[in-house]
Amino acid sequence: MLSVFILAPFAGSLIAIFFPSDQRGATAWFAGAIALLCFLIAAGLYPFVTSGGVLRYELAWMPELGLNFTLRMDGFAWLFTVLVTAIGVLVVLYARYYMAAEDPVPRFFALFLAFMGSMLGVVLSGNLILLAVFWELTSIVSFLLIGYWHHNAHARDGARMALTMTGMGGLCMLVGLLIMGRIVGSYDLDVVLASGDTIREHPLYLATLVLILLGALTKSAQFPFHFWLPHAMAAPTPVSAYLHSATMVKAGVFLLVRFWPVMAGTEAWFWIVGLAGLTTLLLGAYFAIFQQDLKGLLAYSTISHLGLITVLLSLGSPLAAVAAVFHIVNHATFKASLFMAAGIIDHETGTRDMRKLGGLIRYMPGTAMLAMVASAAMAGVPLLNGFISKEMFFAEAIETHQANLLDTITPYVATLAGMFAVTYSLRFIHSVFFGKTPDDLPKIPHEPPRWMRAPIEFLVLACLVVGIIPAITIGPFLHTAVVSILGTSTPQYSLSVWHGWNLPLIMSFVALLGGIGLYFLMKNYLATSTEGPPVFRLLHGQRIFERVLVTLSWKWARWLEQRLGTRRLQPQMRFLVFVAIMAGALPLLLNQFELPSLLVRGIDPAFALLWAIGIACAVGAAYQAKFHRLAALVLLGGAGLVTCITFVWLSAPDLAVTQLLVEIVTTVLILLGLRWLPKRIEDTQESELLSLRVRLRRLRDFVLALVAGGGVALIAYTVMTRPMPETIASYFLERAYTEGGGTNVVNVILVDFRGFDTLGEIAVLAIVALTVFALLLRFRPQADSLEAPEQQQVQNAFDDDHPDRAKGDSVAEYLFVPSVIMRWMFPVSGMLAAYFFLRGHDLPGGGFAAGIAMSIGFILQYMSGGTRWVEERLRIHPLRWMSIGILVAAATGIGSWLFGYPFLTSHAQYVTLPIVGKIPLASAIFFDLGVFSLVVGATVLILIALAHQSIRAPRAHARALRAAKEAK
Amino acid sequence: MSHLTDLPTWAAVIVCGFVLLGAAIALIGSIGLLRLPDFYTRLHAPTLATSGGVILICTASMVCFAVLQNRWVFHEVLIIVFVIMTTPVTLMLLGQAALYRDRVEERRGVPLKQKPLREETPDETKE
Amino acid sequence: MEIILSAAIGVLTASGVYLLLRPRTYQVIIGLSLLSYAVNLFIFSMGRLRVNAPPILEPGGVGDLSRYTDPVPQALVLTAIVIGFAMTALFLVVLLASRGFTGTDHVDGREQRSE
Amino acid sequence: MRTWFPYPLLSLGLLIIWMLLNQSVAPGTIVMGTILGVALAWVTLKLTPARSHPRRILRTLAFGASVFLDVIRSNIAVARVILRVGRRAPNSGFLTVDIDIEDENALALLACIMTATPGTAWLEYDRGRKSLLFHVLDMENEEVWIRTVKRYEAGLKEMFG
Amino acid sequence: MTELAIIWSILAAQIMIGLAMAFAAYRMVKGPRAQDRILGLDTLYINAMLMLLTFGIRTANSIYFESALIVALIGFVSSIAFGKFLMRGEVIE
Amino acid sequence: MSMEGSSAVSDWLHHLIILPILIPLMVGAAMIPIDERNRMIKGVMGFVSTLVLFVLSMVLMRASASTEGFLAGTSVYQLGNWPAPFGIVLVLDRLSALMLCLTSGLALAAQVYSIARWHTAGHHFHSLFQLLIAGLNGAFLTGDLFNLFVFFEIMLAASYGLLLHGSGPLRVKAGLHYVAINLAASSLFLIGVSLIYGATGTLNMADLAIKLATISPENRQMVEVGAGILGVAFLVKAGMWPLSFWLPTAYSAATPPVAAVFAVLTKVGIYVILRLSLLVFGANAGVSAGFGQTLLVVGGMLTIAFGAIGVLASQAMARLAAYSVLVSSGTLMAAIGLGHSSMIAGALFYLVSSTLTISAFFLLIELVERGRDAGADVLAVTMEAYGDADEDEEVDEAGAAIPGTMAVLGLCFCLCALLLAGLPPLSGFVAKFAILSGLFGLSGAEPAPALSAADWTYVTLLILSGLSAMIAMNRVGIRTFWASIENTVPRVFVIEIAPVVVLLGACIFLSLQAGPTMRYMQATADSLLDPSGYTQRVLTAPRVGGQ
Ligand code: NA
Ligand code: NA
Repeated sequence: MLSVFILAPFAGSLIAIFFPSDQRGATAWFAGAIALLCFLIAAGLYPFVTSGGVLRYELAWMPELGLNFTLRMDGFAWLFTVLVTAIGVLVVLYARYYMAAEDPVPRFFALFLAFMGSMLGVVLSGNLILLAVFWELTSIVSFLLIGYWHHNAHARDGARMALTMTGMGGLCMLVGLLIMGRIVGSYDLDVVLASGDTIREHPLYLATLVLILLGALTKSAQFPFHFWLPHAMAAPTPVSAYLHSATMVKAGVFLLVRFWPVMAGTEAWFWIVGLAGLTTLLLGAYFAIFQQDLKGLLAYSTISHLGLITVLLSLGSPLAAVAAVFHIVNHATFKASLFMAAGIIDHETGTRDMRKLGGLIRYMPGTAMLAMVASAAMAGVPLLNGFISKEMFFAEAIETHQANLLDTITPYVATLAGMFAVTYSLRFIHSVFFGKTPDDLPKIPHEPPRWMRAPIEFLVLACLVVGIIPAITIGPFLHTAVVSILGTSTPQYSLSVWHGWNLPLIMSFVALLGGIGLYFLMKNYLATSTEGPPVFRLLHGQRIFERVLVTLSWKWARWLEQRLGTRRLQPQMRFLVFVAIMAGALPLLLNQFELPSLLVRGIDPAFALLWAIGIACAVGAAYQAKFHRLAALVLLGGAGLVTCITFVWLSAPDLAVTQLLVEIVTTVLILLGLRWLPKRIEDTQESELLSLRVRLRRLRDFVLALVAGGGVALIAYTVMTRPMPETIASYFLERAYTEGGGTNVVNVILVDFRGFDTLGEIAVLAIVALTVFALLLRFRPQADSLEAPEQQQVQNAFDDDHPDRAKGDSVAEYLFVPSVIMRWMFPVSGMLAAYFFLRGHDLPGGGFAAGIAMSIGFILQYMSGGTRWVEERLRIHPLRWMSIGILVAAATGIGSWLFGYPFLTSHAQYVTLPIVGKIPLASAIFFDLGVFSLVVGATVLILIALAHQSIRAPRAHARALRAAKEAK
Repeated sequence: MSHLTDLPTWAAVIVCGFVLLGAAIALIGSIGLLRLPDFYTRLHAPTLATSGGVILICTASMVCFAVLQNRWVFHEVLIIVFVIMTTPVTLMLLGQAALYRDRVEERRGVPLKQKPLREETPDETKE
Repeated sequence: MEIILSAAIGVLTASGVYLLLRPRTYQVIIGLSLLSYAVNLFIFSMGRLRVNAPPILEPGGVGDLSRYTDPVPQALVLTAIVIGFAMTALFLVVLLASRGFTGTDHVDGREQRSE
Repeated sequence: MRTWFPYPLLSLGLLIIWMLLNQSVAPGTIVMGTILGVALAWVTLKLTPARSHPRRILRTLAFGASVFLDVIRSNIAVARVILRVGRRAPNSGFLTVDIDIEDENALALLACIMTATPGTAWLEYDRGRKSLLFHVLDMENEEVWIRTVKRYEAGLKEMFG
Repeated sequence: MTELAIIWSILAAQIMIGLAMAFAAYRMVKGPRAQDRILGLDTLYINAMLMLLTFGIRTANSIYFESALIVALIGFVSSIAFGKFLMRGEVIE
Repeated sequence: MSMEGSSAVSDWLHHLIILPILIPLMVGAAMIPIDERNRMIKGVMGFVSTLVLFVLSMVLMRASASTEGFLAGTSVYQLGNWPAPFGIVLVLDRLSALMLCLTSGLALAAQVYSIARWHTAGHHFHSLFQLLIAGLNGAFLTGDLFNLFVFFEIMLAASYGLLLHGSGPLRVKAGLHYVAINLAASSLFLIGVSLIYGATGTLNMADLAIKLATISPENRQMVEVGAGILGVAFLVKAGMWPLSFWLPTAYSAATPPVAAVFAVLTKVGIYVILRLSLLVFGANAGVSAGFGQTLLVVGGMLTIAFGAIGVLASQAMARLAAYSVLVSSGTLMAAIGLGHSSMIAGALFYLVSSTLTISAFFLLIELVERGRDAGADVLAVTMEAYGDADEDEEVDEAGAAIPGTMAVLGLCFCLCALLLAGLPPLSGFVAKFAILSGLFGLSGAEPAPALSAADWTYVTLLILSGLSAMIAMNRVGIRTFWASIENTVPRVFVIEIAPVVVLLGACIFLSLQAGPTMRYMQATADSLLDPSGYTQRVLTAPRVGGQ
């Protein structure tokens, strides 16, 4: 049954959004029907609740984590449910007439219903986390409702502020609730409510309290978080009436009441809640006086009244809690009606500025009457509901609860605030309905439609009835609610208008008379003053908030982002190197690393000589890379060559073969790229002009590099001089031939034991080739490298200058003899590739080496004949080679499925052919064939794509020039 | 697995002698690269290694493995052939490039190409 | 031998890292190449150093670590070489494209105030 | 015949290379080598390298022997030049010689020979004028060098007709 | 005695070749011009090949032959590329 | 009996483990030679492939979550029929199945999205896309450290290609940094892996875990050095501060469908850290137990802080989304470092939810901004003046102004905002709740372990990061949807908006099914924290055909 309270509004919301936007009435009827349905169900549940029962509904959500969809209705929740649904019905009715035809009404009612659902969720949640869920939902929907007229900048700002404040509070509250759950051992509200002592005595009590209060106080717009509420008044008035007076802002005090039994009564509670409440009470009332906007006045008054409720709750006495609950209801009735009245005034006159309004009683006497009664309730005039709860408040204020300064000043502050309340209530009535009628009203006012006033009439009636005969009307309901909170400690209280001449009554009269006096003293000032109280108006809450928000979330954040991060590569690299050094060094430093002893014996002088060369080349390359690119590349080749010899020396012929081949291709590759880099001519003066900063930076990088190099060398040396642990290598050495069918263990590892790595590796090559190809299709060279290289220009010019020469003769001559040899090398490289391919399984070589060798053969032809020449004769389809390569390799792997073995299980067999004899036929050969094919395709594609730029760019350049000429 | 020390003395003498001689020629070639005064003279230096050096050391290798493994197939021949085939390409291209660059920079002592070239701007790739 | 090779690895690493920290794309690609030599040698050295013990079995043979060097790091290096080659090609083309678009060979695509 | 074996000599050479590479004269090797040799010749055909028809194998061998001797001799000569370079700068220089070999393969072979004999460096061949610019490390007598080149030229002409 | 002589003479040869490589490397580092450096690299390659061959002899293992073969057969490709880059400003036209 | 038959069937079903790698690999390869003019064929191939992968990964997740039947629990696939630790094995367990599912789900969405128009921005999009998936799936499945490197490289290489897809100055500049940093990181990866091999003689993760318990102190030290360096490589991918500065620029420069799958790329780093730290340096690791956890916590928190600051500082939505990636990463890293079992379960939930969200957001951004300015298109359109005639990759203005587009986009944006900020009731909230409740626990009567300063800092950061997301999304949302002056409705295809809706729908589904999902996550976390099951299954799996 309880789930209907949640389901119906949310489902209704979903349906409402699909109503046509011109169907204002239908949508309103629909929303109203849902609200009414909820109200009626709530009413129907009263008998159960009033007998002390607690309705529960539970649906598993995350039961392991203690989060369930638990709804729970006790008397207090029931009271709130009724409040929410009843006022909901009235507001819908009001909104039906309030909203303009051009407003997207379905959205309004959808959000309205969603809000109602969320609010009911807050009220009915039986699980702390679920409560937080609905809590945040109310914030979010409220945000959307405030920003309903989003073309209005005030609405946007107000919405954002409301969400930021209440959302922030909600997040804090969530943590508080989580801690509460940790303390109690459950998020179930029943369990929590039964563990008051555990909570109050827990060391985390204060943290919990503060966090939960942050939620409650922000939601209820308590000082110092109050400022969002006035700005939320940019919302349509029905929203203000519903969310920002009757329901949502009450969620904060609802929460205080909810946790009152388990959290109140401590000194911390008294101080924090009391101080916030008292300040809010006074400041809200004071500020309300000086508002010029009708809704602003009501907003501050709401803040003040919420402060009153908060103060009551802070006191920790059961009687005060009763008063608080009572005032919650009372405030909802009179404030909602006042908001609606203000809305009507706005609606009818086109303004809410009290300076522009006046004498409206002549045009709308009915509305005026209603507003007067409601205002009187707000001011605490006897025979109205506000009076009774205010009397209770005064009575409680006088009582001594904690015997400290705060406690002592409460009655004085209360009286003063009461006085202010009278002042602003009086002002509301007097400046709007009385005095002379201004002639510059945007519209000629008249009474609103019948049904638009009906909700106000109903609420005002409630104010009156409750104010006169409280015990019979609100009494039982209040009792039900109070009992559900206080249980056995429910105090004796009497709801009656007359308690005899006592101190609270005197305070009331002081407030009433003082307030009237104050109003008439200030009347003239208020009629012309600007918005906001003197002095404080300079302290614009919104502006401070915006300032702070912008500073914190924008300026500081940007500053920090720039300081803590960088978009430059060099610092990033520096960090990476530094972190890597630390990551490597820390385990050594933390566990006392013993330096290995240096072994100088057994050094081969030839090997040492080799590395002297290698080191010279490496350092030289590093030194020359900036200004002498070609030299750096040459030196890099030297270092690579020494590396290759090292591989041979240290028993890795396969590595040497592969590295050598790759070395050559890489050199050609980089040379191909060099053409497109800008000229860089060393400035001989440069070294002297280098600033100290640059030198220092280089020194730092140098030291960093030295440390990195030293570290890697140290680790390598340490490991090398230690005995080899038991390794998987033995397995491979044992089985390479017997089970892998090859004597070259490295190759068997590559195509069999760890063939999957190889499959991946060729995939990498394929991906890179595709990337390079795709990127180069979009290659756009800089203007200065667009023209043919200078050499070619000179040589072409030479050819042009001589009548006996044709263009291109120079290059043809240059390559005439070399190209003869280069051409003949093509079949030889093919032979070499075949050789490497076929012997790979048993001896150094393999598909990869073969592939590179083959592609070098192709590249050689490109170098000798040029791109066009080769492509006129030989169409290589590298993309096909690549595709086939991967597919063949993968298909070989899949082939083993047919024999019931896992992917890539190899099968080796010797096949006897006539004449040829026995030849080994391992499935690994097919795998290697795939490797070969892919490597040929990828390597050729990469190099040729790069080479193509040389003919593409000038062509495009010429085309662009031609186009530019035509454009002129 | 066989060891070099398994070589009979006559073979050892041939192998060691050839290797030493080949290495010495290669070294002399490199000394030439180091000491010869200009690029065109230095261009001759590596050919010592590609001719004398390669032939001698490959022969040593052939003898060595022929004796040790008792196999009469000399794949080192391939190295000799390929080195002799490919070295000219490199040197020719380098030599012509050097000629071109020197001509553009109008260095003295460099033979001109048929007719003098026009005044040219300095070369792009100084290095 | 170990000391020479570790010195070599150290110098290659240091040169490579120094270049990685430089502002020109070409310096970075040369640095990456040097670094990849260093890394390949490092991986290789993890199998310990053996002269003349290539992991190539005699036909029909069953090998063991006393006679043959550890083949696993070699297989790893082979993969690393291939991937390193691919990445060099890729980086080269990216730096060319960057130079094409930005007009500079600075790693950030624009010249900095100093360096 | 041509369509099946576009470059018989090439195929033969490749077969020999294959046998040398595999260090084997087993039938399997020969079959494989032949297949590869022929197949690669087909692919090479697309690049249309010029065909040449070397003749007179005996004369070729004699020619080769003389070149081999030249190689040895010039190795020694150049080694000497280099070793005394500190005392005496080599008397090097450029020379031009007219070559009238048509066959480009023969020209390539000439280049190989001149490169293989240290002391002479092939630099530039002007196709229009059919003249060769080469560099000589130790130019005692220009005529000697030009004669040497002419000798090679003659030998090659004899081979390639 | 013979053994020692063999071992020492091969080692001596290797050191000589090593020195040859060192001189070539000197040209690579020093230049003065790009063609000198490239010539240095080419010489380095040739000598490296000789080094590999002597290493094969020293270890009496023909397994290292292919490495030498590759240097002989396609080591010149990078030198060609360099040369062409000098002459024409680009490797493949 | 039918034992024979059923075993044959289950043998065949066993091959399902490798399919998440093989299918995209082969489909990607098969697409390579197809001409770009037939892009749609590739698109359809890619779609079918990702769809099959999605279904497959669902099946695998189901299977691995069950306690019996085929592929129940942890299953091992021995490639080449070589047993662990010698051969490479693929290991399917709850965690890897979960990651497969996440990846294929995102991939499916991005794939569909790309077909609308983004795949025309460059060449070979679909091949690269498939290969990226192959790399990701491989990284999630493999049980071998070096094989992990290979799959990392596949994934990275494809990510380079995809990041550069569409070319243009911004992407290329971002790509240069991205590639450079990741290449350096890959070097670290190699050093780390090989060092571990040098010290332990193994590459198999399970074997490593076993060996670490009995290893000598000197070698243990080397393993730790290796693991530390390896960790840096993973943290670069995961985006830990200060190794993550490349990320916002790279992710925000990528084309939307690419950025959407990139959301899962950082999670690979997280996945590996989670896997390795709990497997190798778990409770059984002796002295090394808990190696690096403190650094993970500190770094994770710094990352959250940096990410949150970046989120606030971001003006462009794509950058905001990219910084959200960092926040998500940091949250996960710190959660893993703090290491309570239930927190890890929560973190897993968060991982899924945040990845789906960010992915959806990346897809959404471009749709939203399409109407506002041509910024995105400027990036995509290259300067064709210099291009070749055969290039036709101008991204044409297409799509239809569907009525209600703005409303749907707005709604999607709201959902994204709620999810990113971790506001209720969506999975972003549930995830944060799950993590926090794991941290706080529901100890009740028995005394709970006291919360450390780190725990409190984490909570604070988690809340603050949510707040920063809320503020930033609020700001950017208001600017985009509420304050925009010219209300041009963006022209979008249904197949562009559908993936966003589906991804967000998945988040809603996660919220609704939070209970069962969390049970799966808890079981996953439990099995991660007790790795003996994993190691045993990996090391004792039988070979086919005995032996
Ligand atoms: Na191999
Ligand atoms: Na010569």
